[in-house]
Amino acid sequence: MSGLGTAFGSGAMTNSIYEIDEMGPKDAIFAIGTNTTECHPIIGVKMLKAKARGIKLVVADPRKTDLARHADVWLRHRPGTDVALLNGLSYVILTEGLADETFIAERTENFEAFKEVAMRFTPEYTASITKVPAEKIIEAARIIAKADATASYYTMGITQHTTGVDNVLSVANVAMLTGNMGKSKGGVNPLRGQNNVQGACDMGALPNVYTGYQSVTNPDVKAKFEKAWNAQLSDKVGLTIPSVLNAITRDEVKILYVFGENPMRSDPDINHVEHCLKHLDCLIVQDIFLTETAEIADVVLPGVSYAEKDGTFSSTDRTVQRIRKAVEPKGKSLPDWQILRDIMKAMGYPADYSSAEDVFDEMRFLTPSYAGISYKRLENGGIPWPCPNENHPGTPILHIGKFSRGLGKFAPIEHREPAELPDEEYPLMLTTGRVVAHYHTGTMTRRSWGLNGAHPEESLEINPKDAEKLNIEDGDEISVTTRRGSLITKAQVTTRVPQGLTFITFHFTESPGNILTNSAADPVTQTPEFKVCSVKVKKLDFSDFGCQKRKIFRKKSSYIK
Amino acid sequence: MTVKTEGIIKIDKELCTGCRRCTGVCPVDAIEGEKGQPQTINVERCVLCGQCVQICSAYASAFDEDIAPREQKMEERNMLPSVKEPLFASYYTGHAPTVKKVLVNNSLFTMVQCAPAVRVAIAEEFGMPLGSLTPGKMAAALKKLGFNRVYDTNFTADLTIMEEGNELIKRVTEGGVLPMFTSCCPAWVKFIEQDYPELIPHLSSCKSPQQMAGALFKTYGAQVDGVDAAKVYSVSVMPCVCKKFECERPEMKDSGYRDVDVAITTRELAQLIKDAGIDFNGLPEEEFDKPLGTYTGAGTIFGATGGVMEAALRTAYELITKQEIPDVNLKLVRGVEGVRTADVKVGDLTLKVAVVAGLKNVIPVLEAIKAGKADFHFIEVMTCPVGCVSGGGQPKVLIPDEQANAYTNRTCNTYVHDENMEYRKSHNNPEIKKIYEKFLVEDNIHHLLHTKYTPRR
Amino acid sequence: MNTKLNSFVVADPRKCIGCKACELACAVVHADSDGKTVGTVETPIMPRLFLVKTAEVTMPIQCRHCEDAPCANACPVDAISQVDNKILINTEACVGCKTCMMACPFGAMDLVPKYKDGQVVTQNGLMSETEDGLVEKEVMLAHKCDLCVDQPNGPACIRVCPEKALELIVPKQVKRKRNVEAATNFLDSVKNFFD
Amino acid sequence: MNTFVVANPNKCIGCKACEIACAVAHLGTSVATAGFIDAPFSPRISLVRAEMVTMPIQCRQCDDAPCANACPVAAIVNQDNKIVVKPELCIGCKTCIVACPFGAIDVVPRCQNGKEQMQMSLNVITKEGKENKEVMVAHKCDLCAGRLGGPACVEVCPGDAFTLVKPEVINDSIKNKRLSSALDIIGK
Repeated sequence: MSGLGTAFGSGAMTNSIYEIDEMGPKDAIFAIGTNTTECHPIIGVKMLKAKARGIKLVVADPRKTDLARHADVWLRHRPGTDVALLNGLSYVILTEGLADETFIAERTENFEAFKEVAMRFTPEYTASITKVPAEKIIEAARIIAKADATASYYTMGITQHTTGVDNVLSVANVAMLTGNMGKSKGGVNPLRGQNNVQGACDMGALPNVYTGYQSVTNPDVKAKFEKAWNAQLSDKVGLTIPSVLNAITRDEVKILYVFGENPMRSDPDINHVEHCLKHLDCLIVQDIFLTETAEIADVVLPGVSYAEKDGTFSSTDRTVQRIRKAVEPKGKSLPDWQILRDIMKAMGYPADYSSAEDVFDEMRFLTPSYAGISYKRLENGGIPWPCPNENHPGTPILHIGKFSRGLGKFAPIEHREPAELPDEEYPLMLTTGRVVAHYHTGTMTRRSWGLNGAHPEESLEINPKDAEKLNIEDGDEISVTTRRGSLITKAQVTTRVPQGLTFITFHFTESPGNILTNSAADPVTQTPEFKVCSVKVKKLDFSDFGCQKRKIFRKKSSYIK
Repeated sequence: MTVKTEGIIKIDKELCTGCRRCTGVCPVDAIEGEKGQPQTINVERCVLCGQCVQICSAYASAFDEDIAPREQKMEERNMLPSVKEPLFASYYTGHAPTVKKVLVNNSLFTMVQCAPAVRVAIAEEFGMPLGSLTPGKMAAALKKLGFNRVYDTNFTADLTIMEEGNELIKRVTEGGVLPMFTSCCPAWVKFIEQDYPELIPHLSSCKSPQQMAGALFKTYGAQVDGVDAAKVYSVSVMPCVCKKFECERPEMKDSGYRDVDVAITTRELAQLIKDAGIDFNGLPEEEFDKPLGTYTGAGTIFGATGGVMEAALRTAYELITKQEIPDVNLKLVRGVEGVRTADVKVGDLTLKVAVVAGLKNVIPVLEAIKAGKADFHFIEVMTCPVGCVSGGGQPKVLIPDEQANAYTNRTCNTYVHDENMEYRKSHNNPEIKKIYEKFLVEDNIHHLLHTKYTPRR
Repeated sequence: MNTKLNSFVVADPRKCIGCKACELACAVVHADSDGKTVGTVETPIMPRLFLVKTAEVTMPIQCRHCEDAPCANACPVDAISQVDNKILINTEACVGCKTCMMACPFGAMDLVPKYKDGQVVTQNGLMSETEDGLVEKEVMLAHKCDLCVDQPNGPACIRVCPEKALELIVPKQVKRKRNVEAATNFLDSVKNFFD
Repeated sequence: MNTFVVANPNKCIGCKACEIACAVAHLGTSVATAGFIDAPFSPRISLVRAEMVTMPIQCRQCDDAPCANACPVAAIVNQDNKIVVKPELCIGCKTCIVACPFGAIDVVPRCQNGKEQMQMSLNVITKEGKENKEVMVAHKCDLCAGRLGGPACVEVCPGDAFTLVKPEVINDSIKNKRLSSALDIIGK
């Protein structure tokens, strides 16, 4: 969010995913740090169909993802070298006169400062950092710059680094450099990691803003909300998740209310997380299943699933859509808004909402970008915000003619190495991600017969050369260890990962990938570096540890049933 | 003139599945037949090494009705009826029943000799570890079987060294035909006679230890025991199938009788011992009889490839230089490679020698000699893969990948036996000294211990 | 229950030369004698795999360790069970009824006399009527491949085959390998059909 | 000529929807409620992620089916233009697995209405003791015989990667190829 905020004035996906369907042979897609076919299958299908129609596809990913296999140019860069790679692309675009001079002149600022840095990243120098052959960098840059429109797509492969913001800014640089902003089939498009994460942010589920990204430090905004809610509000920016955890250890946070989230599996360095949560006076968890976090909670509040409630989801491209209740809630479970309403009442606040629509209406009257979106209008399909009034059609493409912040801002960015690099003790690099069958910590998908059947257990992807050195064969039981923790899983010997790199997910509670990951985070967003840490891998000689793990798995799977 | 080899080694048509693995080990391509069809042996080519017998795994199933009954097959193969072991397609006709008959014939005076390689293998047939060294038990068993004299081929191995050593020195100093070939391996000799007759002059004129022993049994041996040579019946126990052929060669009757009446293999001796109900493993150690059973380490290493060469060098060195050899263990001629060569300093003369194991390996060497490209003085040739310990008459190893193991153990224990002997050089054998003083003189030496060879082409 | 399929040994008829080394080794490693040479064998060779040699085919046949083992399901005394992913016979329980031989579609099951220390073992009660009177009848037992369950280095037949014609099949691995090959090979034919 | 289903690797995104749809289509019970099914997950189609390609592999319904020819108990037959396993005959000998060049056949527990069937008398003996063994059967694509809407994999694929190859489809395609090769020869 913050990166694009700085560059454009808005952190959301700038264009609509439906534009992919209109792309043709003159257009290009630049996908970096996104395993789209697995993590966003529907968008992945659109991309492959577009590819079949003849678009040019440039993919940057250390892993040979399915998208990478279909790419015209595949840039297999070393994890954590995105800034260098993007600067390298900019160098080629600048030196080959492929930059959009007019766009830069009329729509952007701070270009010279950026250029000065970019001009140091010759293809050779870039290759030395990224390990991508110079000629591939040149080839890719030409495709990106020469296409009528190039849409950039990225996800956690860009953001989950200590250099997350730098990476995002660098993507923005390339997009502005090639004049691909504020136009159809172009833009910078971060695909959200989870369903309705966009909606959650829109609703102010961030430490620093109210709904629609209205700053808590802005006195007018504060006044508006105090008036509407008839209550005193703080004008201090709240805490990010990592700082919440640290605040707990300092006894500054005593009660934590978690909903729709499973930090015991989704956050880095689980051992640390557990220590913190157990230190709380009171942990409240609201979820649809008894998650690992709920298991250690003082109070568990039963929420309902997507099929049991009314409301809206905002999709990754800002399109607000209605969801409608299909089945009645099970047992004592309630929609989130009702649980929250009852708690507010119990705390003595007159919260008299009678429906999800009531809540939505209150929100949109206080939120300019949502003002024109009503349940009534949504009956005819989704509307992308901003939508200031009920006659406004919505905004599929942002920054047309003018950036939200006025001028687009170039950012001069230097390359920084990841926080933890391989050494003698931990010789391999580990990166994390997802598999198509599972969602996040598997709270839901591990309980789905089909999805869990299609992908029943964790495995660590490891390159054949590394596997041979460790005399590990495909399917062998192995232990994976970092400075933070250790887990047991199976080896999946594959060339999908290059030599020196391993890959694991965080879907499987019996081998929780995030026991390994590094909590070192981006200085601005506090987003942890899930994508790079260093590990050591060892073949298991049927030690007790192995049996132990099998026991855990049995317990877990029976619990899933 | 030819000697009949028919019927010594045969392939049972009923049992042979035509896998043709035997053709892979036959050094003279004597096995003929279509893949998948029963094979036959070309008796003209066959050198009777018996390696086909060792590799054959086409056994007769006890539950197979459409083949001739076991009793009939055992009769064809001339085996003792008491034998229980499985029968295989490739086999040699035995002589155990003959020996059994002889042993109960009181009118005969039986003398037996045992080849060096037998004592490191026979115990295997009684379940002892591969390559177990049991000369004492073997001697005891032979006495229990009822042989009047239990002598040893190792004695005549020592004698061979004296004769062959002198012959070599003569050839080298007086300019005889060089290189000189050893002549103790009958398969090798037959091979030269049939494939390289032009090289016959290179063969040492010495008889093999078996035949020297045979000739002495019915002369010197008869004298020692004061028995009528005509009543002496001479049996040899050999690791080798071809020895059955060698002892039947017409010329081998220089004692005035068949020098060796019958040769049996290590396996056949084991069968005789079992047949007599002797508990081999429980037997006490016993000595071989004097005088023709006394031997040195040099004699016993004849069983391993390079052994004859090593024994010869030990003696030649000391006879030529008149001083003690620095190290009796001449490791440079030991080993398992098909062809090994060495230069041995003997005084101011450098002997260039070669050791060949596995008959196929000798062909390039022979071609080199014919082409005048090989300047060796002395070449030892053994037909079987690693010498007599791997002979065709030795116990047949059941599991293929344990055969190498068996050969190594047999070889090692052969050298262990050598190291533990009181005397390790043939010329130090007291009985050898004695026989040259008391019995052997110019003229009988020549006709008892030396022979001529027959071109077979 | 996460079912692992039973492995089994199968020969490649294109490689087999019919030397019977596998039969011999099989019988030897299962014999109770520790003799290593032919002379030490005092009992009939009783292999658990059987060389088939006809004009059309030459190869040994042995138990497939069927998942629904007909032999086991046919056994009236539960003498055949699956242990550690092998179909094994409990010789103590076997009554020699031969139903398993009839049930097995491969002819992998045999019935053989029981031997101990080179001697055939006879029954306590049952006698055979012969021309030389009543004689004790030998114990007969069902007999089949046990994948050399007691051998440290795996099935002897595979080990000794000079042509490497025998292979231990791990079904799931074979399936996976074939899947990958099929997919990879299919890539080329795509353009000729789809595009 | 038999009918079969085959996927276009250029359209496959490896989402495994086909595997799941296949397993569900043959399960004979609902999967709507979380965590209440004991039946093992056994699709008759397997997604392959190989070095060069990602695509599902399933039975080609070979007209000279090696699996059927290898079957010792004739449990695999040709029926309504496809190769069909007769589960009641199958003895789980796995010979078909070895015979199939595609790895398209598997041996899995036999389920009816989401419940595993148990064998009459084959026991599995473990340290924990004796337990009855489930019935195992050869398992392959049956083109979703009897399912409305035809093969579930074809129906569910978000990338439209599958083709149901009926005899006429092949015949048309080869006719066209013959025509174009003829045209090539006369240089048009």
